[in-house]
Amino acid sequence: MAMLLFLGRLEDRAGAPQQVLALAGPTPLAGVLDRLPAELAAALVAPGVRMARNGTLVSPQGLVIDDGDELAFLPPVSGG
Amino acid sequence: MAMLLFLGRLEDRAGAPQQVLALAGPTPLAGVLDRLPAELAAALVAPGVRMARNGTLVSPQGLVIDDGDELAFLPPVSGG
Amino acid sequence: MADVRLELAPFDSGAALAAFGAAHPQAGGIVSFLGQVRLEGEVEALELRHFAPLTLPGMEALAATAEARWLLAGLLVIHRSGLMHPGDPIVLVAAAARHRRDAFAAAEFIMDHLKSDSWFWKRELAAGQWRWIEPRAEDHADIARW
Amino acid sequence: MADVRLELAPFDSGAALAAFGAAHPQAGGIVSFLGQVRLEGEVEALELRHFAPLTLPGMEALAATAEARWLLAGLLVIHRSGLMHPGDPIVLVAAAARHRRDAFAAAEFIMDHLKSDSWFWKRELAAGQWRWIEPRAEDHADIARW
Repeated sequence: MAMLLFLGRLEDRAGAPQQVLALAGPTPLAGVLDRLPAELAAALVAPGVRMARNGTLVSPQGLVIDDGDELAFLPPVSGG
Repeated sequence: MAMLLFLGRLEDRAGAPQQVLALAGPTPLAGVLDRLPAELAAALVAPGVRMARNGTLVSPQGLVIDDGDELAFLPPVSGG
Repeated sequence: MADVRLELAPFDSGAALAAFGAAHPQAGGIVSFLGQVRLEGEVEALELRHFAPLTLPGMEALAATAEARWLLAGLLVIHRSGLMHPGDPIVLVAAAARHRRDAFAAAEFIMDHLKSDSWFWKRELAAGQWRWIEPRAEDHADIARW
Repeated sequence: MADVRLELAPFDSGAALAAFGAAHPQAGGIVSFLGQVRLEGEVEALELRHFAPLTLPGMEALAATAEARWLLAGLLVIHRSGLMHPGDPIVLVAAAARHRRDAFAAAEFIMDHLKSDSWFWKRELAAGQWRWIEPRAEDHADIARW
């Protein structure tokens, strides 16, 4: 199982701050997004949204999510 | 009588923060300075020293001191 | 060396600043910035969310950058996350330095970066509705100065 | 509108700043500068002398200039005169503003002017000898910025 985290306004889009997703095995980002509602999936890869896998910023290019991973979607920060 | 005030390092030159001077009547600045030791008089009109008569900054040009006046000599400030 | 804290509950900014001042008697000058939730309009509450793996490390990296750039005797950075109400402190930055120019520059540098590119997401409660705050162009102009 | 004080005895800078903060809940941001007598070398004491007819009026005029130049919600300027010892506060400036840039600029402007062209004369006691402090070229460069 992987844990998806939705920060900031993405939480409203997702309807929850997090979501658990059962994965059959290592899954490319596109495969993860396919499991979500299309509108949410589009918001998660909109310009300015960054991703962190297990707490480390990563590029979406070539990103593969494995069982036990946490994938956070970070929209543009509003700052402190 | 007039009161002379010596601020900052001019106090050390004068040997006191203030000095009372008996005046016969309205006296030009030069006449006041003549009553003081030459070295002190020179320090009081050195570049950067400003003067205040009765609490108001005045120009030394044409300055006349009268009985009851307070004349303060203000060397360059060291700031707060 | 800097004291950097992410606070999840209200903190006493006066006590924090007093302790910082007492810890730096040799500094000569201390510049501080205190940001509080504004008492204005219909805003009833403010909430900041953070992302633990990035937010505090980002603040620590920012403090280290300031310490490398200016000659500081001490640096304190405290930022709230969580639910806040008008008057609550959000952020306290204090920089102690021998030369006040260094302290002013470091404090303003840190504030500009905290306000624009630190890992916080903010929402406001007004008239019973929560609304996420979007990034402001002004904030990005602020950090372009550095 | 500004609160400007010439203190002839030690003052509690923390209490003054706390009171100022409490008085300006709508400000959003408060920048402060606290200058203390440095604990260094052989300096045992510092004395500031002022000239009553000019010193406080000069501080008030400086505060009014800052209030005219930046949009401030409040401004506090406290400066000591008299005998001080290491750790004693010399000066506290606090500026409250909606926009932090205004608060930073006003506080730094006031400090630069207080440090260079306010009506104070300063001497230090070291190794049992009092020595008058001369103006510093650096201070004049500071105010040329404004």
